[in-house]
Amino acid sequence: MNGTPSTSNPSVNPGQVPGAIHKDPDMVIFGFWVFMMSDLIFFGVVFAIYITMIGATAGGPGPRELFDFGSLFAQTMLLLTSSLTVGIATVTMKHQRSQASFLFWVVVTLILGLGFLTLELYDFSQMAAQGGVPQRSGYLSAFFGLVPLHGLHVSFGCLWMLVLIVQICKVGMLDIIKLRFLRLALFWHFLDLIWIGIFSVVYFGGWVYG
Amino acid sequence: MANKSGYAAHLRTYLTGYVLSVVLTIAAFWAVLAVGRENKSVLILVGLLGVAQLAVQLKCFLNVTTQKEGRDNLALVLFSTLILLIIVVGTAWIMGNLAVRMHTTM
Amino acid sequence: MNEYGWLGKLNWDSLVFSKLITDPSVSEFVASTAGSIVIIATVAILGLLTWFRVWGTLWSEWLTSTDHKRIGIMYIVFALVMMTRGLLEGMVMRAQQAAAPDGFLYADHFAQLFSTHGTIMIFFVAVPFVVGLVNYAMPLQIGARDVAFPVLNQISLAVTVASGILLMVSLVVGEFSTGGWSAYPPYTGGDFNPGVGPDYWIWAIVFSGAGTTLTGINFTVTIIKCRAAGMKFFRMPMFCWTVLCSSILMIFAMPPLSVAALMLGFDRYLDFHFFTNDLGGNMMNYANLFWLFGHPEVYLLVLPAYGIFSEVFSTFSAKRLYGYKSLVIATMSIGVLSFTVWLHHFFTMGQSPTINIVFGIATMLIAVPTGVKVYDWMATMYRGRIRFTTPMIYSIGFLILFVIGGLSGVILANPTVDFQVHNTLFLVAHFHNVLIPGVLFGLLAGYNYWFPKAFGFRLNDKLGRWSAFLWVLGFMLTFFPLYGAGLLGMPRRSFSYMDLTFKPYMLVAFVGAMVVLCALISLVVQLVVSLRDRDKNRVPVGDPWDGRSLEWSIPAPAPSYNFAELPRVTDRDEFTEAKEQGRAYLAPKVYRDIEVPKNNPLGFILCVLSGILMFALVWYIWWLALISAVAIIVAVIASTFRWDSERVIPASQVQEDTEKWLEQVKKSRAVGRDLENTPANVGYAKLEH
Amino acid sequence: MDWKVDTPMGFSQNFIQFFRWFSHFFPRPVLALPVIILFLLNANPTFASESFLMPLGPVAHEQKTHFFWATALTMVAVLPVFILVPIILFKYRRKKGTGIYTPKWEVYGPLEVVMWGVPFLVILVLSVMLWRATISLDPYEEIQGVVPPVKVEVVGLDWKWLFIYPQLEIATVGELVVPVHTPVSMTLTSDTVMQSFLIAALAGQIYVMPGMTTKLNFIATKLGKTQGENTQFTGKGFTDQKFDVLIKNDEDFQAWVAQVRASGIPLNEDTYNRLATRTTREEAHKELATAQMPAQAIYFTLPDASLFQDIVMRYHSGKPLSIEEQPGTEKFGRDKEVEGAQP
Ligand code: HEA
Ligand code: HEA
Ligand code: CUA
Ligand SMILES: [Cu+2]
Repeated sequence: MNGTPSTSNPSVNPGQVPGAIHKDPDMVIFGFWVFMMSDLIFFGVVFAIYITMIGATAGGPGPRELFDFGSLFAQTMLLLTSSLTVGIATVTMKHQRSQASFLFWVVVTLILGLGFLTLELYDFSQMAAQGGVPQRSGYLSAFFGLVPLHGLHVSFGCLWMLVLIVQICKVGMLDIIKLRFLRLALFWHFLDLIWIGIFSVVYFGGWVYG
Repeated sequence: MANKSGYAAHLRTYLTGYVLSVVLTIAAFWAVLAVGRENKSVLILVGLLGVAQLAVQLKCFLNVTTQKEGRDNLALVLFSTLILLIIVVGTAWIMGNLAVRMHTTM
Repeated sequence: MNEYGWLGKLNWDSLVFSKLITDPSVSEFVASTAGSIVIIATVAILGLLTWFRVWGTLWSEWLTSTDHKRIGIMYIVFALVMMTRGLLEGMVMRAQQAAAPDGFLYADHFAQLFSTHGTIMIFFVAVPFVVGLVNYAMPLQIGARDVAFPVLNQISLAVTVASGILLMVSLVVGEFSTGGWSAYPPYTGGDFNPGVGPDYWIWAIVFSGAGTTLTGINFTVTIIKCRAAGMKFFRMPMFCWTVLCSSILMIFAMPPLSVAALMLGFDRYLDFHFFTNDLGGNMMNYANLFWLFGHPEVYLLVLPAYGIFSEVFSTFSAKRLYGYKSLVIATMSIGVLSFTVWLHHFFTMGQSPTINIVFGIATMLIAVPTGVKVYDWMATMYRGRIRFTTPMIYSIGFLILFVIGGLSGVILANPTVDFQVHNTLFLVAHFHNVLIPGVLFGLLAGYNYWFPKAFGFRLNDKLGRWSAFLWVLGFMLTFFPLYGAGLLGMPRRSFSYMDLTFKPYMLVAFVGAMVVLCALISLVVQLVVSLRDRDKNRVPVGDPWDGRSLEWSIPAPAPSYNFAELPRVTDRDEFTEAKEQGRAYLAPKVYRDIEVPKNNPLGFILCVLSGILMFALVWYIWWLALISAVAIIVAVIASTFRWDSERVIPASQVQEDTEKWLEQVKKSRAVGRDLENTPANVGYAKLEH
Repeated sequence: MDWKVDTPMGFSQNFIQFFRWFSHFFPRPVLALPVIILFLLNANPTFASESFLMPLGPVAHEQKTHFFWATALTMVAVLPVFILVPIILFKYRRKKGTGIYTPKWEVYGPLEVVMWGVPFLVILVLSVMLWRATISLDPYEEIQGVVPPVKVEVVGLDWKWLFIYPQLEIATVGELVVPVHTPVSMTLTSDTVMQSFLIAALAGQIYVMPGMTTKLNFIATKLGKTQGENTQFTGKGFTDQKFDVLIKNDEDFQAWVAQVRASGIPLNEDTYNRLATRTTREEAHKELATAQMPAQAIYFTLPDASLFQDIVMRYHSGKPLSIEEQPGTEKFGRDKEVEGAQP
């Protein structure tokens, strides 16, 4: 594996990670991209199901009754900002700023992610209070099949971040950890992309057509 | 993004992406709330804004570019998008048609 | 959900044997026998392993191995075990239909048979067999040391095996789904099927599907990023192209299946309404999702087989593969087109003719690239020197028979005709006609072809040819009558029928199934005889067939690091060129240390834990499910704390191995192809042209 | 070994040699098999009438024609394989083969064109045929006849078909009677799982699904009797879910209607619920039929013309349907009694 690392990739370019890495970084990152694309299809399929089920409220509460755009906006901003902070962390790592500043940005990202999750859960509980539970209708099943799926990904990202923080505190910034962080950053950005789809299609699309 | 390798330049890329995304998001929210749901064509606008934001984030956050080194990724993303479109559009078409043809007596 | 005790739905009545006690019928007897076989076989295997004290070796050489070659072999062994069950089920079904109208099985039992048979054959025979062969051969063909992510590879195997074991467990505890391999709701929904059957199906599919997706990612990255220097895309062996395409299908086609199965699970477990009758559920979505996966899936299986045939035709015709570029283009078009045709599995759902036309024509279009492939293989043989070895017999059988299967596929692609023969035995005949001559013959050809590379000795060719003939014959007898019965209107999945018109067809098919059984037995005999004669048939030099691609340029069996020095590729038929230009069997200029991944117990641990998790979910044993789920997460996290995952094979060792082998090459006599199947063939091919 | 380069050989000699060589591949006992097969297939030469190969109306007839055409056309591209493969194998076999040997030959432009072109043309022709046939045989399209169509509402139950004739205010199970030369316009639904409705001799199949309706249109042009069925596996009683289809002339049809009216029991909520439990046609017959009804069929009068509508709307109430209210489940109606239904 004779990876000459690419250099054009300012955010996730592993080429500038110094020291020997057992694996060709280029290959590892590409592998993660492929995984994300598979995940993208996974999401895409659930989106498709949601679209076909927008009308299937079966007399239960629909988007008009359930959606809270204020909270939605807050969630969107939290996630978007966390995408920025994870990016800043990447840049600090790449340019070998201090480990403390790197960790700072990771922790900020983590907090923003958790904030997003809290708001989302709160939203769900509000919906449930109005009878908006997945058992109520096909539409709500589709909603709760999709949005929490994204939430689950975010929680997974948070867990990943936690593990990385622990590992960094234990052994410092090994190359292998940097490579892991680069993948985490990709993942996090990817979740933000999915979120654009969610607020456009699930919330706005549902609200307009529901 | 003149100096591609500098710390500040990298940061600037992210900040640009962030600001653009925020603007596009606010625009989408504003469009929906201002126009309301009676005018369904607002969704076209929302869709366009969404696609724009996807492009911005892909470029500034995920650095998918047409440059030589990023081609593998770009090709991958384009191919995935093609499959995604086939799946989503196909499903919507089939299911939409079936929904109409299955409820003609109701 | 608290209506069950701490063992969930599990109790003594769940055991298959207790049903035999309450109802001593033939059907239950057959079921109990099957259950006993599973138990006895398990005990016997465990016993034998202990007796021969091979646990240690098994653990250190196999279960924890991350070597792609070993993982490949384990995949294949697993596939063969599952296949035995699938085949026997096929036999029992044929016997039942031959005996109808007074069969010996209950309807439900028959339904479990075709459901498990279909599920097993597709997900646990064809897929692992393909993945196994690819694992073994592809990295060697592209001149790599391993796949891109060896530990991931191990994990894929682990979850696949765990799901397979779950399926085996369903023979003993509880029952399997009766909904067919496609498991359409609402029939498989909670209202109509409150038992554990569909749950077994769901979890087996979800976990093995995850394994397959990961495999697809792994293979794709391997092919794109790990090729040897100089191996441009258009210098890859054809097999690698088909694998690339098939891996892409795995990446993009598995998600819809996982989504469909999970949503069905949500409906069943949590009272969601994705596919239910009431409250806005829509079962059509399921059909749509399932076939979004299902159609690419069948090409996922057949493409690597096409690749194997390409290798075999060119090797045993001693000729370059004809129309390489055409074949690549054809492969890629099949790959893309396969995402555009899924609706042909439900032409009869009621959508508008326009939609049926679009999908019908898209389906037929696939015949064009496939036809090109068929013609290219013929042109490969044309002006060659064809040797009728076992792999070649399979390939020729494939060429003739597959075309018939493809033809019936094209007929099915006409919505108007499909309206009539959909869900009939005509369809069953079609898909066995493409799956058996297409996929299975390909796998068998690959098995005979690469066996010497993997184990260092050739399989008995005479017995191999016998079994190939029996396969061809048995296949024709078993499945051609089904075309007739289908045209006459016999529905698939019929455990019985009153119309005696069908009887003769069923009898012929039964005879055929017996021939197939003989074919299978002859395969086993071939293996046993070859094992007995292994010392006579060793091919240590590594090139028994005058091979054309890189895997033949190294010793057999291949060393764990594959290549002492990674090759530099200059031609499509690299090894043939090397032999002709005298570049073969040269010592590397320098020997270097080689890093390979260390053994890793993670795969095994995940296999056990995911097996427990699935079982707990099937039986509603929530505490156990929770514990095993948490344990899985902990195990994965813990494994990320291993910092040194590589082991170094010192240059001295590489040098010693290689020099020993080169010595052997010097001592050996090169043989011409006429002596290919004699003990004189030690894997050193004489230049003949 | 030396290679004869294209030795000229007499054609017939070549041919005989070819066959001798070809039969080499099959051991003796194998040659006896065709005889056995022919014997078995002749054991019962009756041709099932439940097949579109014996059509009773134009829809199935066209499907049959299309089937043969599609097969024939596909043959154009497939036959060369059957013919050429043995010849190539014969001529270029390593031992005693007579063909020339060109190990590096790998591409030839004109051949490529043929290889891509021929299948493409065949598919082009097939596509045009497919297009036309699919449009003309759209099952939703009402058949234009001289007389207005008979409307039939079909309900798939476990494990029988219920036919409602709303205009005639009758309903049947196990027997569908249609007048000859009269278009039949069916609307179909299911009151259990998804099923697939097929009368092969008259028209292709169509799925039926709960809460939804599909359509099927056909016309019978021959008097006679055939069978219809469900082809989608639905459990225990699946293979018994058949019904007779009788095509009668107008008079006989009217007589039959009269008979149904006279002997039918009312299809009210109670009878419907008993019908909709998990029973085979035979069991339902035992339970519901009276002595005046034929052995296979149950006749009903239709007090409530909106029955079909109600069945469809069962799934659109906006309220959850408990398992006890869902026809086709074990728990619906009488829970016991279905035991013992074994082959
Ligand atoms: C790969 C897929 C595969 C294969 C190989 C087979 C093989 C066989 N199948 Fe298949 N079958 C299916 C896939 C397959 N089937 C599917 C998907 C269904 C639909 C299920 C449903 O309805 O949902 C089905 C349904 C099905 C039915 C039900 C038909 C119905 O609906 O009425 C029947 C009935 O007899 C049947 C019979 C057989 C028989 C007799 C064989 C055997 O004759 C064939 C023998 C095959 C083998 C013995 C295995 C091959 C050998 C190897 C893999 C290599 C061994 C190698 C070494 C030893 C080194 N099958
Ligand atoms: C390996 C597996 C495999 C392969 C390769 C194929 C190949 C094809 N299949 Fe098949 N199919 C299945 C496995 C496979 N299928 C299975 C498992 C099912 C049923 C699942 C279930 O319901 O349980 C199914 C069902 C199925 C259906 C649905 C029928 C129904 O449910 O009613 C249809 C309909 O269009 C179809 C069509 C085709 C076509 C057109 C091809 C084409 O790819 C074939 C192309 C090949 C040729 C045509 C032959 C060679 C070509 C030439 C010699 C050139 C010239 C030919 C022409 C120009 C015509 N298949
Ligand atoms: Cu409604 Cu299919
Ligand atoms: Cu298909």
